[in-house]
Amino acid sequence: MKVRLEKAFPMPASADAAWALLQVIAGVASCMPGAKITEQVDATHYKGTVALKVGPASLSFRGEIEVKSLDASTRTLHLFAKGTDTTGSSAASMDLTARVDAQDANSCSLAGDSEVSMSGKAASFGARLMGPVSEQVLGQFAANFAARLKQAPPQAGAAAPAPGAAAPAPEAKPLNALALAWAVIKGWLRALFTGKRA
Amino acid sequence: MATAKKVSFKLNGKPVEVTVEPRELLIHSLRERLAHTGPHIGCETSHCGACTVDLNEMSVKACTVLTVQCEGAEITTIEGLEQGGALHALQQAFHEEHGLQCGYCTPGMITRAYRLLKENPNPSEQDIRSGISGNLCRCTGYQNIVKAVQSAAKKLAAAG
Amino acid sequence: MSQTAELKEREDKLQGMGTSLLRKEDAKFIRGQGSYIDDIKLPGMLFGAVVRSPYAHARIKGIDKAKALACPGVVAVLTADDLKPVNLHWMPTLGGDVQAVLADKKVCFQYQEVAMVLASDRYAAYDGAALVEVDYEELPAIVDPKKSMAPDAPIIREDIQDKKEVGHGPRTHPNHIFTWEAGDKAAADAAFKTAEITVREEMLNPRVHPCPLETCGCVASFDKPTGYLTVYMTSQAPHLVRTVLAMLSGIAESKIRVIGGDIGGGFGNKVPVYPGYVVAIVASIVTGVPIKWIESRIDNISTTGFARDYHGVGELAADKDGRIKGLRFSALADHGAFNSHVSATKFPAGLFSICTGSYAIPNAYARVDAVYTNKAPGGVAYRCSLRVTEAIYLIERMMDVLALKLGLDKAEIRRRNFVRSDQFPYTTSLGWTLDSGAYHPALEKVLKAVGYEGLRKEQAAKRADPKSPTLMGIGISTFTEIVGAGPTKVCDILGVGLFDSCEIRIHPTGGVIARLGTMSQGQGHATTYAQIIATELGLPAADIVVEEGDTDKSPYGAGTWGSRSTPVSGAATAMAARKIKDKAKKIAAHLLEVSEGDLEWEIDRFKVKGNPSQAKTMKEICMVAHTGNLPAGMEQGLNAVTYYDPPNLTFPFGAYLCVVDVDKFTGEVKVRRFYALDDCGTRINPMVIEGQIHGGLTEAFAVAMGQQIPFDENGNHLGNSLMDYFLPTAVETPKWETDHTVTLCPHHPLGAKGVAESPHVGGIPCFSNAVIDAFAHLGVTHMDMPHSAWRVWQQCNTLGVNKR
Amino acid sequence: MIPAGFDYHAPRSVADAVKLLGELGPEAKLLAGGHSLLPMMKLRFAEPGHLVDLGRIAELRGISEAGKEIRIGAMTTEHELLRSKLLAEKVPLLVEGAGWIADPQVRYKGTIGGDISHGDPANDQPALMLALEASFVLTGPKGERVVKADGYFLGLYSTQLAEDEILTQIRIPLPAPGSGWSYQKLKRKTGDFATAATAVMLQMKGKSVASVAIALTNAGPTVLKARDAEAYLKGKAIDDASLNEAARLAMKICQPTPDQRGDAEYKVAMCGEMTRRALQAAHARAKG
Repeated sequence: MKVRLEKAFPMPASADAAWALLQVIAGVASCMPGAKITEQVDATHYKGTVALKVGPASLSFRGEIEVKSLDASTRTLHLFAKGTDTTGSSAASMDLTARVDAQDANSCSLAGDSEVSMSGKAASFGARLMGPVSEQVLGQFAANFAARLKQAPPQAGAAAPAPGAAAPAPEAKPLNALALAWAVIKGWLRALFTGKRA
Repeated sequence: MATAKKVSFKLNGKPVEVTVEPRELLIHSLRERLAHTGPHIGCETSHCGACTVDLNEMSVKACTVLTVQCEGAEITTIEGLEQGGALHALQQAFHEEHGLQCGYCTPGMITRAYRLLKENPNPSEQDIRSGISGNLCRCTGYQNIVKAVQSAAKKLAAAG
Repeated sequence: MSQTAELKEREDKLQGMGTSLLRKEDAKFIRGQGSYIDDIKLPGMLFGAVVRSPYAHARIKGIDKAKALACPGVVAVLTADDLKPVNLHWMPTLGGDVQAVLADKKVCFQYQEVAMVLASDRYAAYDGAALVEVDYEELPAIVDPKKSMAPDAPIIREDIQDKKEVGHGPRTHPNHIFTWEAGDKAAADAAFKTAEITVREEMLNPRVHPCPLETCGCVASFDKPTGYLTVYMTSQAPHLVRTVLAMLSGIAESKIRVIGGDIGGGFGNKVPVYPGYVVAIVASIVTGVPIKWIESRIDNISTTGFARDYHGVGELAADKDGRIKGLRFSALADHGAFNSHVSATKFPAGLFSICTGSYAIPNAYARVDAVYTNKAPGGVAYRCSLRVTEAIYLIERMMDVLALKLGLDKAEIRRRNFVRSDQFPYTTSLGWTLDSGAYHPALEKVLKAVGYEGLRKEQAAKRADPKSPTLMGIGISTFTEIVGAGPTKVCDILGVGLFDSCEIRIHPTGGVIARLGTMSQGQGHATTYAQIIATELGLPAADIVVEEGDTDKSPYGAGTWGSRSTPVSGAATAMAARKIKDKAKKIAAHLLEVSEGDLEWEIDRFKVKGNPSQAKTMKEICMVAHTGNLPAGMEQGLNAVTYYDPPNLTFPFGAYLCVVDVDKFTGEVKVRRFYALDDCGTRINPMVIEGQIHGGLTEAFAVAMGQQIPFDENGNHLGNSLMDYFLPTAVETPKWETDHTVTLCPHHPLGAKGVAESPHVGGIPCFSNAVIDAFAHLGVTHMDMPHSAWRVWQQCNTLGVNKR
Repeated sequence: MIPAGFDYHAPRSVADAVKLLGELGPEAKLLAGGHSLLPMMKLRFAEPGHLVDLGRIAELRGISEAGKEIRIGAMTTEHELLRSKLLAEKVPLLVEGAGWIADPQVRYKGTIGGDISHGDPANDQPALMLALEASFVLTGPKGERVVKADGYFLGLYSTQLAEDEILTQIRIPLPAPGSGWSYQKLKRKTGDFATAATAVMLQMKGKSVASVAIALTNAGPTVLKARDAEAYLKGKAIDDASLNEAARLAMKICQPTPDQRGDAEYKVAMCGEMTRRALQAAHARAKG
């Protein structure tokens, strides 16, 4: 069960600031609702968990993240994540390309193109919810990313943290912060609704 | 292991008591602890109705009720419909109208029809068909089941 | 009391053949006292829960049992490695292939069995199963059979990668199972070249599932001291299972006992030997305690024997009057990841060659290519008579396609091509000998009953009125079935012939026990077999007990599927009874001091011809048979066993007509009327037959109108629970009108044929023809099933008939 | 088939229930009829640590008339709605709507409050509540607050109900006498979720529409109110033209999720068709 989402989100910071944050994988992960990096294996491989809550239902995945490419010239991050859920009955993978497009001194746009693929029980049962849930996850990611940029805009060109040291990022609350975030991202969704459904 | 609870209720007129985890489903308590294997399991998504029992004068799917919810309840299963050696009119009618083949849906079907006739002693064919729409049957195509419920309704009306 | 009244009373007392005797089986079922497999509890019994793959195609890198073993109540976790020492991680299938019992380094379909957790109770087993951690490496999956044979297609079955054959002829690709052909291709091609009219249509029989209300399961109990293995199992063929278990376990077949118990519906889903059974058996052997394994509904729909998934192509060649000259039918069959459905060795494509149906077609050619995909194994199931549903669907739909092309009435095209009553026995161009039939009178009787002309007039009026909110469709299906496998010279499974058996024992006071090799799943065998014996031996059916399903008690037989019980075991019952009757006649002659030739049989006694007061009832003879007062050299007792090898299969037929009203704006199809005439030769219990027709038509309705097992491109199931898999309730199910004619089977001792699969086989094309007929005036030649509201609306939308 | 373990609580009063929710925090889930939550738990999609069963709280049951509104306890079952004489007389839309939900067994246990607060766009009660312009009494640690149904439903599995609150009562203003009503639901079979469904309440003044409420089930992430269609119909007669336009306007706001019931194109078309049929049926029942 594949869901393809292409979306651009306006960001209240310069392209360089956004790009700097985008390179801190642990930081990026912490913007993903319920996601946490548990270990950095090497420069491009991480281990982590994602706790996904949709109403009463919850799915927690553990797996690996591989940074396929970090292209400063186009400010593009390409990463691939995959894992199985703790009951072993569902599995998921996400292929995400995120690009920062400059606009002016203090605003830019974060363009996300992601393909989420689900297998097992979650695909058999959750198929009809995957579209809306994926949109909300991506929407909340953008909201957290924007909030992070506003708090402490990282200096342009800051080096990525040394491997092995998982950056102490505040752990994002599980997705069930949905109710709260919903009001925030609803606007985005309406305005930018260009999601394509598989 | 969440704390086990003592639960007592009436099963086909007899008081019973079981000690169960809160997560234990009524269908499993009936079949595994109380040797009432009349109600059956046919799915795990609350659709098929093979597990239907009568709980406090309601037709319920015993696979979607927790035993801990049944404290003090009055439960009737297919095993409780024959009284004093005499079959219930529905049991007799299902036999006479060939309202069963493999028998797997029959306990739930008869127990549901029992409550349906209590609430509507003179149902139309459409009342019966929607009344048993929570009970799936794969063998009979329902036509003889409907005839059986109609026949039982007449028997019960005649018996007054 | 007049002579005939007295005879009638004696006959009524027997409740023999032809009476609608109320069923013996009902007494326990209406009290909730059936004994189904999940009702069985043995001391010390453990529960098995299966760990299944979320992926449709993946390598297994490792299995971590630690967390599961630490779970309270869990006793053991079995994986393929645990089965290797007893060489049971692979097993033979009924289709001549091998199948993984627990996935060995690789999973080939979603929900495939990877491990079994054994625990003290059902809850702990389920908890344990959720804690087994399996490390997978996903591989690309093949879901569309059309891609299986692509040169770069991923190889599904690496275990047989270089095997040139899997039991059914040469393979041309690692994902190829077999190619089967029948008929004369050259003659058929020639007919098409010279024909005035040819039609061609691609038709899909989507993957569906029998979905009996009881799922599959077993209780396996190995007794270490004696080495005896007893398995209570949801099996429609206990003896065949016993033979397969002996083959794969090495335990002497005499020490294996398979007990079918009461079965909650089968419809072919409970014929194969499933991995769950074998793992439970191995677990019982390893642990020495009974093991219960019961699958969930999602497991049942996702992993056990599905049906169809046949991508068919139908071609007919005819002259301009609609007389068919040639037929070419082919199909691409998706068998899933293992070739495991039941199939007679000589018939890998089952009885698909019956696809000439009820029609005299001079030149025919049929071909089936079977391939592997990353989906669960199966294909032959669901009241199908071994691919007969797929064959009859093609011919009955193609008749409508041809009629439309010629502008001929859909009843008339059938009249012109029927095998005429005077042509029987008629040998079809694909090699079957239809031994009996009366197609024209059956069709005429149905057309008259429904007022066919009036219906066509009403349809014409509706088609002329653009304001009509509905489209009216009339569907006809005049099918011929082929059931009752069957003659050992052509029918065997894993080498075992498909004869069947009946053993009858009579007690001194006239009570009878009969044991048979078939296995009822609700078809009323205990009642109908008793009625045969009652009529044959003049003993009341009430005193006749019938037992099936316990391989320690019943003589060898191939079980119940393919509507074979009455054709094969019903015949065996009659023959066994007649052996007893012959002996009884000798005893009567001895008692009445006459020669056998002077005696004649009348309902329940032997009478001396011309001297009716001189008679001996069968009941009296039963007692004498247990005394010394017997003819010289005769031993005591009245027992017989017959193993019956039928000379041919049987050919029941029918004429069905269905009227539907299609809501243009929602696509919903309302069945206004369904009239079903069936001919299955002698009717043993009319009530039971009508019940089977109702059940079969309801399945046909469900298949045609809503059932399918869809997959996404990763091989994920998208409809494997009762949330999406369409099982109609009493509200959706139409009302059925049934009718019959009787055309005796010439070779069956009772003149009887099988019947229970006819309504499913004949019903599906009837519904499809009705729905598609509703659009015939708009140039629509075919619409694939299922005819769900959504898909029918799409047709309405494309044609623009639902513009406001 | 087997839920994960949890602790079970069966408070006897709303106050106790609210206190329990506060103590147990986000790991606790409310158990109403159980026919949405238990199936999820049996498939291990939901594994709450605590269940707070509201089934023993008498004050949460009952259907009564109070002033100019009908008050329904949140734990009133769909079956009780179906058999209520008061509702049949005063709020027949709710009786018709309840009859379309699931099957008889589910209706004996399933509750109006559970259906409203579960948050699945396929639940039927939300559309009925919007059409009836109902409001909900939410009881939490800080006491009761009354929230309009319109605006209560935020998103997928997301409503105004806070984690420490309980929906205790539904309040429905008495529909104006002579108003028309209908709930039209298209589904594959008895017991299925709606492919599309529309609830309508309609008041006529002579030949033209005085006021109309139109709400759509399973047409987006939450229940949807067809405001443009409502506005358009005001003052209009109900005829083919107005029905076509109303249906078109309703379809414009639909964003259904594709599934085995249909793709987006079919579902949107069915939202239109159900809206048309609900307006027609309501109009036939309305007394201008």
